Order: sequence, then structure tokens, then C-alpha cells
Amino acid sequence: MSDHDLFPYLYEWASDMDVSLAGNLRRWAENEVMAKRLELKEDYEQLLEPAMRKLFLEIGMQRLLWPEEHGGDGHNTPAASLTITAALEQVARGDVGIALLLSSLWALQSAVAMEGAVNGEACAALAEAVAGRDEPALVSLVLPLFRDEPQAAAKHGKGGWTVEAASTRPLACGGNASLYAVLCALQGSEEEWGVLLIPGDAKGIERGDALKRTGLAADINTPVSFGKVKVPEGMCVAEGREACRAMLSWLYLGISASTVGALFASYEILKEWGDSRVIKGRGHIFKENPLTAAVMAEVAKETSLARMLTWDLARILSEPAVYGPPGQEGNHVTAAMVVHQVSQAAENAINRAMEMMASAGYAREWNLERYWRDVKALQLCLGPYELAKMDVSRYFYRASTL
Amino acid sequence: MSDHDLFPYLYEWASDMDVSLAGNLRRWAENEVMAKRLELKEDYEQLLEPAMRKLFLEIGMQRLLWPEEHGGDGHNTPAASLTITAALEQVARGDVGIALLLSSLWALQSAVAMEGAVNGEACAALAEAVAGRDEPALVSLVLPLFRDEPQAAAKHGKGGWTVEAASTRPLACGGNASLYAVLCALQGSEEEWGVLLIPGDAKGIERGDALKRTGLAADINTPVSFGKVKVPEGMCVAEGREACRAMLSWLYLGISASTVGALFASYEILKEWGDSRVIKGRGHIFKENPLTAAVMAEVAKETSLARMLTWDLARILSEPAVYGPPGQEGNHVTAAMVVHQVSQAAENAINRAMEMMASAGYAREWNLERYWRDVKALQLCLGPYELAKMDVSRYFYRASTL
Amino acid sequence: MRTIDDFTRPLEYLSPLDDPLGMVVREWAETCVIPYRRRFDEDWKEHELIEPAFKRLMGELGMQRVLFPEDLGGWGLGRSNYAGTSSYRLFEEVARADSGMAVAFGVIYWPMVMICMEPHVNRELCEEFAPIFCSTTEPRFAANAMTEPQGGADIENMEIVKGSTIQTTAVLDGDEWVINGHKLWPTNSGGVCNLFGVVCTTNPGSEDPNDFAFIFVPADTPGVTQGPPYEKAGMAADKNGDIWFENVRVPKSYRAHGPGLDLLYFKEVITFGNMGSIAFVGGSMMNVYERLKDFVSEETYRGKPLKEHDAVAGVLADIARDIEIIRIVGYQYARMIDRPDLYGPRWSDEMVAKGRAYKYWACDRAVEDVGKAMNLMSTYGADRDWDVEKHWRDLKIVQLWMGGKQLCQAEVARWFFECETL
Amino acid sequence: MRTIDDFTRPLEYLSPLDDPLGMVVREWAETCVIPYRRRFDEDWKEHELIEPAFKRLMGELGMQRVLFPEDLGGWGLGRSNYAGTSSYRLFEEVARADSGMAVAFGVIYWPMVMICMEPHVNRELCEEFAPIFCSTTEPRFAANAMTEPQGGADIENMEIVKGSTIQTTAVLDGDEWVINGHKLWPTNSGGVCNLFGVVCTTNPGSEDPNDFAFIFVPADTPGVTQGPPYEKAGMAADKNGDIWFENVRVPKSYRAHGPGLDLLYFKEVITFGNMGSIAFVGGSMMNVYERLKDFVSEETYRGKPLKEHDAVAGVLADIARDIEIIRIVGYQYARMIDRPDLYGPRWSDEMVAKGRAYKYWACDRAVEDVGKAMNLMSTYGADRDWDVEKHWRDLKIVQLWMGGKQLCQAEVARWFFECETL
Repeated sequence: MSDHDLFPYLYEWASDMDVSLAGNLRRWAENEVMAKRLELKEDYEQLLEPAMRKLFLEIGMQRLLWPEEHGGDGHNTPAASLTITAALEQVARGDVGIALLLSSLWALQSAVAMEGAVNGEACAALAEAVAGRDEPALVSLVLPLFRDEPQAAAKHGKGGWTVEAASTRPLACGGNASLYAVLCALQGSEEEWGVLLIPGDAKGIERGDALKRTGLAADINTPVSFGKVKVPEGMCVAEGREACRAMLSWLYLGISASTVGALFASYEILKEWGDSRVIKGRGHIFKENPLTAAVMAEVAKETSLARMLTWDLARILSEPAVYGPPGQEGNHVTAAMVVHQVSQAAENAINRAMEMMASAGYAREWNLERYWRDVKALQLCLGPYELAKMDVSRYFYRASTL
Repeated sequence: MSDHDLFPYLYEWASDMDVSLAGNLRRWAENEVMAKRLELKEDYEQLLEPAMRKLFLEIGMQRLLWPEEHGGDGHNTPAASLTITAALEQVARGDVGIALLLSSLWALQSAVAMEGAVNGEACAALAEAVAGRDEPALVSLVLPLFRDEPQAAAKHGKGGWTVEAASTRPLACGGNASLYAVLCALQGSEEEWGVLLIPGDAKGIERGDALKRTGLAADINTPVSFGKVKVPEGMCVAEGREACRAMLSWLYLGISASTVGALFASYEILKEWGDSRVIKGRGHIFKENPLTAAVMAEVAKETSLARMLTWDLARILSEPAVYGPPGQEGNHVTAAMVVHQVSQAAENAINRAMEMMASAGYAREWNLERYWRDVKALQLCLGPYELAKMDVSRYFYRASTL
Repeated sequence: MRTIDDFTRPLEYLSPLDDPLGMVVREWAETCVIPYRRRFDEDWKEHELIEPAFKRLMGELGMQRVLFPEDLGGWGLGRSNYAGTSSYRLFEEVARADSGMAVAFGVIYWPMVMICMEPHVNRELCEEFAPIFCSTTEPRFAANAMTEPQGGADIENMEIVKGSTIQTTAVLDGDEWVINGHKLWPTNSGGVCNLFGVVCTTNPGSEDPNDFAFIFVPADTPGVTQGPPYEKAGMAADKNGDIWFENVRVPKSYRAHGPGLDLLYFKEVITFGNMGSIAFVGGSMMNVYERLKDFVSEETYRGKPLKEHDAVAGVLADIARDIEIIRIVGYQYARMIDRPDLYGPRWSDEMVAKGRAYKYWACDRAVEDVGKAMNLMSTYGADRDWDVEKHWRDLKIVQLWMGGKQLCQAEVARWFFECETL
Repeated sequence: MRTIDDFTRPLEYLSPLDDPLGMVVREWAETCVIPYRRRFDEDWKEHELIEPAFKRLMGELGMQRVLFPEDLGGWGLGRSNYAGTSSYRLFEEVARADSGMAVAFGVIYWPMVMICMEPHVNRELCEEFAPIFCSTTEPRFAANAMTEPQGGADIENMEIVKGSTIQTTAVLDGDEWVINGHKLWPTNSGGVCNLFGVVCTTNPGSEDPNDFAFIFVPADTPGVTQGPPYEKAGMAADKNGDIWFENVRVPKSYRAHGPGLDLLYFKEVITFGNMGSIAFVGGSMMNVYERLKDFVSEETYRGKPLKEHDAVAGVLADIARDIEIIRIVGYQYARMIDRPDLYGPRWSDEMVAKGRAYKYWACDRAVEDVGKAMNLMSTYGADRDWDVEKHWRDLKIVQLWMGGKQLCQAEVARWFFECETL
């Protein structure tokens, strides 16, 4: 039993395939990332990019949720929510930034490729990037930074859409995306919002200077401007608030599971520290001191509860027949509550873990500080919590103007 | 749909019976308690005692988990964990103190009456109290106040046990219990701990003055001393740490579900306030102000996540074949993590709800302050969180001296 | 042995009065309050146990007189440069015993702030009302009648509503104000009040600061009716109820200062309210410290006092730390009140906003800390025997009054971040 | 417009030096640091950008000299009654620009506390070391070599381990100390140090306070080796590394004070460390306020500046509130350092415990607040462009150093609750 099987969750939901996939990805994380980290640190070219290639292409994660008819592995059912949860826990344990890129891809795939609602035109257009090329399919989501204000606008006209936006801030991959998925305010449509797909090499895209960010080294991000970018009709893949929210619910699940993975890694680092560190100079092992044990307990507790909640969310998304579709207001609010809770709990837990390790907590050598930066950067992909609360209150108190 | 069906949980687990029972108990809470509360406040004789009789005897909750062969309804399977969760949510919504009394009873019943492990001698001895008399079966649990230090000791001798303890502080019902279930340090046994059952009228029991407490008005509590009380062999119903922990896991589930019920009630009070209150003198409805909405969102979020976690725990206890027995270290730690999390989240949420309502938050008339006091008193039944963390750390970090 | 006197105070700020007065009140607390306070909750309506303690403190020891000028029988604190720090200490000591008594006691001064404090002493009104408080050894109560049924703390949300929501009207009829309205919840109402300061409007719905009026109304004026006290989660010593003003007539001169100035100086009332609240929190918390220290020293775990368990000690440290900071910040604010020459007028937006900041911080910490203290005490934490649950119930009330946390946050954000539409 | 100068300071505590000096440093920060600091992270090893700013501040403006007596080229702060409050302000201003620089700067004083502060000035050593700092315009660095590989902050956990875990030995050989040991992590090591204060034992394993020795070692003494700097989450301007002392010989007189007194006054070093830490936190947080205020004023939501959204304003208020309180408490502690006549010696257990309490409180608040500030900024919060994430990384380091929170809690509980075995 590996250490993090310690952490409770309702594992009756995980299929044999989920469990076996998680085992494979655990080995990927250890061999391709963690074992090389002391030497290569956060090097993109030597460490992260090769690991990503292996994960996306060789292990084939980018084809997992993709329809068989478009060259994928055909796990494009709602039950994939459980599979990606099992997978992202392990991927993020190795590298949180890579887990974010995968989460973005899967969120998009949930919108275009779900069994029973496959968007044939979009899938055909994406098939090359997802299942054809020998390049990782990197999806750059351009979502509202402040809750319900899209960064881009799309105007409907003859033969399609025109997307216009200055200096947007993508969630990730602004600099090297195969594909942009841009949540736009729609003009000339009955729906308010839509997600438009734009190939990375489309005309009218301009990228700014690379952003220096606090974490997520696997993500090459830049501001991106869209100058009158033409998008064919069928590439508006999620039209309407509910469809956009469905994609967000899947994204939130991905971020939540990735955060749990970071917690696993943090727990392991802390456990190693607690096993070996001597304090008070009298042969006291660190973990046996009640004050530090109390803090270490918080880390374990937050990890456990974050995992349970994440799997609950995965289950809800996996059974739309029971719990309703993922874009339904209640489910979207549940996803938002879970992911914010998990993210804050993780921020708190890793903060506490660092406190335990004193200078080893902030020394790059021990890696803990990297998970701390990554988890925070991941959290910020969700936008301000204070604004997310407005969605929660709208739903629970039937407030209409928030 | 009633208001609190808003709150997400994995309801696929709730049986039809659970749902229908919850509906009945919802009506009990509204008719027998809430409707009369403005007039009768926390009056024991006129409000709480009659409501309790109705619940325990007429609706028959005290017979629910009881084996058919001993006069009960025979829902004495592990799946009862889901039933009692559904039930206690509703009972506590009406009155938290009554929910505690029921939780105590059910925790004991889980130890003596579970299908496949029915303790025939104990059940026979208890049958009269549970299924025979026309009195509520009130169980007074005497548990360690500080984690692993029992308040009582039991010495094994010819023909049984002798229990000795001065001035214990029971969880509840010290003053009027039908039955004391005393967790004792065992002497003359291979096991360290055991739960001994002592009838309320046993010789050697002495009760002190009634305790004035901050909440839980339905509970008549006093310190209790046990002066060389003789207990027959078979009345040691949970021998060993694991058996004791199993009972505690069930108790924690009960407390957790009761806390969720208090959160439902608090949400409803706050919602009514938010719907009707006008602020800033310009026709602004309270709930539409983003700052107050943000706090109200916290209340809804805490309620939702507390509910999800509580049902997760219920599921784990309901499926020992999948998740292992309830007294297994991992499950006991999960139960402890969940109940402490839920309890603290509830303390925080009700604190915040009170802040929203200003003086109405602390006026008895609005009842919110009562749930606040009750939930805190319920939390204290768990003992200090700092000490519970030692169990968490022991488990997750394999610490041996904590 | 460490005591509450080991918590830091900024010693340079203290007037010579500070310790002598503090000790008088502490002696009073030990003999007149602490032995009886566990029965106060049941005494909320009758005040049979509570009243004698008030009489001793306010009437016999004369604490109800301190703000009035010396020549009118007072102690002249209103014209001193230590009204802030001295009353901070007094409030702290009273609240250590019972914060319900502390607020009842503190609020006697509250309307008087409008007329007894330099540089805006209203000598005529001081002369008028001093006898009520200064020529008796019976306790006398004053109250600020502010809150109204429809808007709660809106009255205090001056920046936004600018008095426009006040429904209690004052109409000048010859040389008299005629007052009509319904107030509720003020401390020292519920039947005990002798003198009200009433927040009125001279022009309903107006946002003109000139229309805000603060008018004194003796409680025995015809047309004034006080309802019975409400039942609350705590603070039995503080009675709160409804007050109805029905064609109540008082002399024109009973308006504190007149158009514009009433509102201006009313902000100083808020400043004092925040300072007092911090002191109540600090005093209560010091007693929590005392009782908790008893508990964790007496109760044992694994053969040692509970306080020797490292994880328990971590929580104890947090609580001691917060009391330290509450006291330092509270005294600093009191000193800012005492030194307007350095920190600006007590009624400035800055002083009000900063007071709100400190007050809501102190309350938040206290509520959380006492919750944790109770938790350390296991089931005993819920028992009245240990007094901690009493402070927990009382402190929650301090947190919620005066508009609660959200109003504090709005004012703090408005001032520091220059928000304009909050 | 509100600025950081609107945060409260206890004005009566400030020396006349406070504002002039503060303004000099602020000017330096604006011209020498803030324009470049976004590239500091990549400069952690070379210090090509960082070094000139140090030179200006410490060498040219002369800030490295302030603690030394005037007649030795210093500014005499060590013998003044405003060393605490003046350095508090200096640290705050430097940390506003870069807390890594602030700690590097502050730690120059740190070993000097042992010999430059009244009433325990060691004139001989002042004369010996003053030239290093006072007769140059180049920046000079000092470091306290305390932490050792095996025990981390154990060295600072004086109450429990009483120096028994110190592995660095000092043996008297004639008129010289021979020092052997391995230290790591001190600020201003990693190659930059000119003068070490080394915590040694004269009797390994002993708990006798007399065996604790604080000995000065110039970095160029034969046998001293500094390793390269470590890579950290933040604070690129502060270099930390290993130091090996191999049969290092220094004169007997280089021991600060001798048996017993070394340990006694070393506690004053802890006091200064806590005061400095609070100032670093306060300074960083004031810049967070500035940058956050820019952000929430510029970015809009629903057609209004983000700060006008009430829920966002609630968080802004919390942050402003905490900065207020950090500053008040920090200055109060600095004043307690300046007035041992009122508050007792700076090396007392009380002063140490209280400093720990304020320090860990300030750090906890700051870490939480900056986390929330970043969250308000959405994805931008992670960008170096907005500077807030920089302070977030730096502040975490302040929270963790000097033994971290748990050691603080243990000392606070020990003092206030009289624990004996923690």
C-alpha cells in the first residue's frame, strides 16, 4: 500500500481501470519528474517538456477522453470524471503545472466529446491536434478573470464568428497553445456566452512577453490578443451559460484533483521530515512532539477531507442521470464550493507543513515550497473567491442582483 | 422541494425508507418543537420532554436499530448508518439536545445489536428499556473527557465487574438516564478498555447537582459517581480499544449529522432574515448586498460540505465489507476528522450567521443563538480537538508515543 | 505567579489615576460581582442580584459622575487629557467581572460624551443633568436611543445613509422639541433608563447633516414609554428594550449642539463606543485567561497538568498573545482619544474608521479564542461553573452590536482604500 | 490620497530622527530598489543588481554604522534611547522595497547588539570592529552563526535545551579561542559576510549557562570557509549558506562578555530579531497595500473599480486593519526596547516571550492576508508584475525563521501559563 492510499475516499467508485491507470501515473511521476528534480529543478526543456510528452503522447492521456471515431481511446463518458480524478491526483503529485495543462484539455474535451453529445465538427477539427500529431495537445483556456465578465467578445456574422479581445490573460499556455478555448460574450446570438475554439496559429493572434509567475513552471504563459480572429460557426462549442458552466465544472474537478495530488506530495515530504528530524536535542523525533504532531495532523486531515470532497464531486459529474447535468446551477455551485474549499484547505495545509520544516520549508532543495507556489497559482486560476461566493449566494438565497 | 434539499450530498445512498423517515421527522420537528418554540422557549416539561416521548416512543426511534427478536424494528444492519444520518439531520433541525440523546442511544445500539454481532445477553437485559417500557430510553455515555483517559475503572472478579469512579462527567443524561454506558479502564482483563452497561437504578450510583450548561436544554445532566457498582460479565459490551472505537465512530456520525441539522435550521433563519431585511435605507434587500451575501455564502458552503462529508462517513460505516469495520483505526480516524471538521465548520458558520443578524442574532426570540449554543455544547462532547489530533497523527505518521 | 497585570500596557500613556481607580474597581468586582455572577442569567428580568452591585459601583463609589465637571459634582474627566485611557481601564476591570455590567456602566457616559467632553462642553446641559447622576448614591442610567425597527444599525452607517433613514422626528414647537418615534435595543433601556440621548431627524428622509438632531430626553418626561427587557444569549446585566416617544416635549435647549454639530460630535460617540467595546473584550478575555489557567493547571492528562501538553500549550499561547495585542491596541486607541493634538479630532472619519478596525479585530479574535478555550476544557467548557462559557456568550454580543463586523469593514475599506460607493 | 503614512504610529514614541531617516530610506527605495526588484529573483547568486543598492544604503548613506559609538565613526544609536523605534522605522522602509534587503541590512546590527548596546557596551570590541563598518563606503556584512545541521532552531530554544545541543566548540588555548564547527543558514552568509558572531559551547553537552559562548570571528580568519548561497523561495537579496570553522583562532577578547553574560545578552539578540521581523512584516505589508490599492482601483468589475464591490472591500478592510495593528504593536515593542527603565531589561524572559508573541502573530496575519490579496487579483495575483507574489514568498520566510511559530508558541505559553516541561 502506498502512502496516500491512507487517505480515505469512497473508493468503491473507482473502476479497476482507474486504479491501474493511477498506478501507472504514479510511476510516471516518480520516474519522469520526482527522481530527476534535485538535479534539474524546474527546468522546462530538460525536465518538464519531456515528462509532458511522455504523459500526453506516450501514455496517451490526451486521447483518453477522446471518441474512438476521432482517433481517441473512447473513455468519453461521464464516468471519465472518476478516471481523471484518479489520474490527476497522481500527475499533480509529480508536477502541478502539467496537471493544470491536462485539466484544461480535459475540460475542453468534456465540452466537445462527451458520449451522446459529441460535437462532430469540432472533434473533426481537433482530431489532428489531439490524436494525430506528435505534439502535446496544449489547450489555453481564456476564461473570465472576474467571475462573469468574459475577457473576449465574439460577434456573429455571415459564416461564423469574429473574436476580438485585447491583452487577455489565459489560464495557461498563452505562449504555446495548440488551441485557444475562449469564453466570449456573444453578440448577435440569443445566448449570452459561448466558448470559441481558435487554433494556435490562427490569424490575428498576438502573444505578449512571457509572464513571470510564482509557480507552474510547466506552463508557458503570455498575454494574448485576438484581433478580429475569424472562427467558423461550429467552433462555438459551448453556447449559453449552462454549457459554459458545464465545462467549468469539469475544470474545477480537474483543479481540485490536482490540488489533492499536491497535498499527497506535501504530506510525503513532511512525513519524511517528521520521521528523521530530531528536536530538543534529546533524541526526540520530530513527529512525536505533540505540538508539531498537532500541525501535522492538520495537514493529514485537510488532505483526507479534500480528497473525499473531490471524489464526491467526481461522482456527481459521473452520474448526470442521478444528479443532473454538470452545467446545472446546483452542480456548478457544488463544483465551485468544493474546488474553493479544497484549494484553500491545501493552501492552509501546505503553509502549515512549511512551518514545520522551518528553513527546509523554503529551501528549493526540499521541493515543498514548489508545491506551495504551484497550489497557490492553481487557486488563482479560479478567480477571486469573494466573487465566486456571489454565485453561491445567488443559488442558495435566490438573490437576483448579485 | 424543501429548502435543505438544496444542499448537495450523495443521495443515491439514501433508501426510500430513509427519505420517507426524514420526511416524517421533518414534520415532527416542525409540529412538535419549532411551532411551539416562541411560546415555550426551552421549557423541558412542556416542550422538550413531550417532543422526546413522541419521537422515541410513538414514532419509535428507540426501536429502529433494535433486533426484531428483542422487540425492535430490526433495522440493525450497518446500513442503519445512512438511516440515522437522514433522521438526525431532521431531529436536530428541531432540537439539537434531543438529537444528542438519540445519537447516544444509537451509538450504544451499534455496539450491542448489530446484525451478525448481536450481544444476546445485553440485548435481553436492555429489551425492557428499549422496547418494553413506555419511557424514552435515555443512555448516558460516560466517555473519556481527555482523549484516552477513561473516567472510570472496572475491576474484573468473580461473576463480573466492579465499576468505580468519582464524579464523572457524562456526555448527557447524568441525571435521568435509563442506562449508563461507561467506558472503563479494565483491570484484570487482557483488554485495556471496555464499555460497561449499568442500569440507571443500580446500587452505588450517586448523582450530583444538576449542571447549568450553555445549551442542550433537553439534556438533564449531573455529575455521576459510581461506588463499587457490580456489573454482570455480559454487560461489558465493547471489550478492547477497537470495539470501543467502533461505538465512538457511530457516535461521531450521530453528532456530525446532528450538527448538519443545526446548520439547516440556521440557514433557514438566516434566509428568512435575508429575504425580509432592508438595509442602507434605500430599499436594498439584505441578501442582495455583496458583502453580506459573501458571508451568507459561507454559511451555505459550510452546510453543504458538512453534509457531504457526513454522508461519506455514513457510507463508510454502512459498508464494512468494502471499507472495513467501524472500529478499525483508519475508519475511526476518518470519523474523528469528519466530525471535528463538521463541528468547527458549523461553529464558524453559525457565528457568521449571527453576525449577519446583529441583535436578532443574540435575541432569544430568533432562536439562532440557541443553535449556536447547542452546536458548541455538542462539539464539546467530542473532547478537545488538540488531543484528537494526536490520534490523527499517530495514524498518518506512525507516531508511537503520542 | 503571573496574573492579568502581566499583560502589557503602554505605561507612558497612563494617568496617575489609572492604577488606583483600577484597583478600586477590582476590589468591587471580587466582592460584589464575581461571587454572584453565575446566577445573573436567571436574574435578567428582575436584577435583584445585579442591582446592588450597580449601586455600589456607580452610586456609592461614584463612578457615574466621572465625566461631569468638578464644580457640578463630577470628577472632571471630560476636560482632562486622560478620559480615554482612564475609562479604558475602568471598563476593562468591570468587564473582567461581567461585561454586561461593563456596558451598562459605560453607556452612562455615552450620551454625556456629546456635552461633557472638551472642546464641545455644553455647560448649560451639564448643569441641567449633573444632578441626576451627581447628587445621589443610587445608580442612574443613561442610554443612547439610536436603533430603530426598520433599519438596525443603519443609523450608524452615516457615510451612506446620512441620517436619511431616521424615522424618529423632532419638530420645534415654540421653545420645545416635540419628539415622536420608536427606538429599540439601546443598552440601559428595558425600564432602567433615567436619561435618553435620542437620535432624531428634523426633516424625515433628508440627507442634510443639519437635519440630524441629538436631543436629551429625561426618561420621566410624559409620553416616554419603556418596554420590558428582551431575553438574550447573555449579558443579563444589560437591559435592552423598546422605547416609544409619543408627543414628547423637551426644552429647545436639550438639543446637544444644533444643526451640523450634532452629527459631527455624534461620530465621537461612535469613537467612544469602539474604544469601550475593545476594553470590554480585553477585560472579559483577561478573566478567560484566569479561569482557563486555573483549569489547565488543575486538570491533568497523562499525569501532568493539561497545560504541559505541548499541543494544548499552543492554543494557550495563541490566547495569551491575542490578549496582549488587544490590550496594546486598545490603550493606543484610548490614547489617541486623549491626544487630539497629535491624532486629530475624535470625531474625524479617520478616528472612527480606525476604531472600527480595532474593535472588529478584537471581537473576532475573542470569539474565536474563547471558542477554543472552551474546546480545551472538553465537556466542562459548556458548564457555567467555569465562567468561560459566560464570557463566550457575552463576547458574541459585543461583536454584534454597533452595526457588527460588516459595517466596520465598510468603513475601514472606505477610509483606507478611498472607496466611494460602498 | 491615502498613503502608507496614514497607518497609525504611536507618535509620542518617535525620536526626532524617525521621519528624516525614514524619508532618506524611502527615497533610496524608490530609486535604487523598486525599479529593479522584479529581476532580483534571477540575481540571487550573483547580486549584480542587488549589490549597488546595498552599497548606497549601507556604505554611502552609512546605515551600517549607526549602532557604533560616535567617536568610533558610528551614530551612537546603541547608547541612545531610541535604538528600537529608529531601527523599526528603518527596517520597515527597507522591507517595503525588499524584505530580503531588509534582513540583510538588519542583521548587520544583530551581532553588534551584543557589544554596542547600553548597558553592556564592550568598548574594546567596538574599537576592534568599528573600522570594518565605519571607515568605508563599501557595504559590509555581519552574521550571527547560530543554527547547526543537527538541530535547526534548537539553538534558540534556550529554555529547554540550555545550549546543550551546540556542537560548535570553542577551546581556550593560551590567549586564543580555537573554534571548530559547522553552521548553516545565517543571513549574510553564502560568501558575503565580513564578521561573524558565532554561538559556541566551551563544554559540549553542558546545560550550564556559563559554557555558552558568543565569539566574534572576522570572516577572513584562516580556517573559516563560506559555502555558496542556497536557492530559496524568495528573499534573493539575503544570502544563506554553510560556514565551516576549522581550527579557527581568534583572540581571547573576542568573546562578547564571558561566562553567563553571553547567554544573558544573547536573549537580547532574540528580542531584536523579533522586533526586526515585525518591522519587515509591516514594511512588506505596506507595499502590498500600495500595490493592491493600485490594482483594485484600476481593475474594474461591473463598470466600477473592483474596490467598490462590497465583498472585495471586506477583504481590503481586513488587510488594512491588520497592517494598522502590526504597526501599533511593532512600535510598542520597539518602545519597550527603548525604555528598559519602564519595561525591564531587553534580555528578560518576559521581553523575549512577548516579542515572540507579536512576531508570530504578525507573520500569521501577513501570510494569510497576502494570500487573500493575491486571490482578489485573480490570475494576475501570481504575476511578478504586481509585486504582491514577491512579498508573499518573502513573508513566508520571515514566518519560518528564528524557530518558526511553534517555538514562539512554546515560549509564550511557558511565560503566561507558567508551564514547566514544554
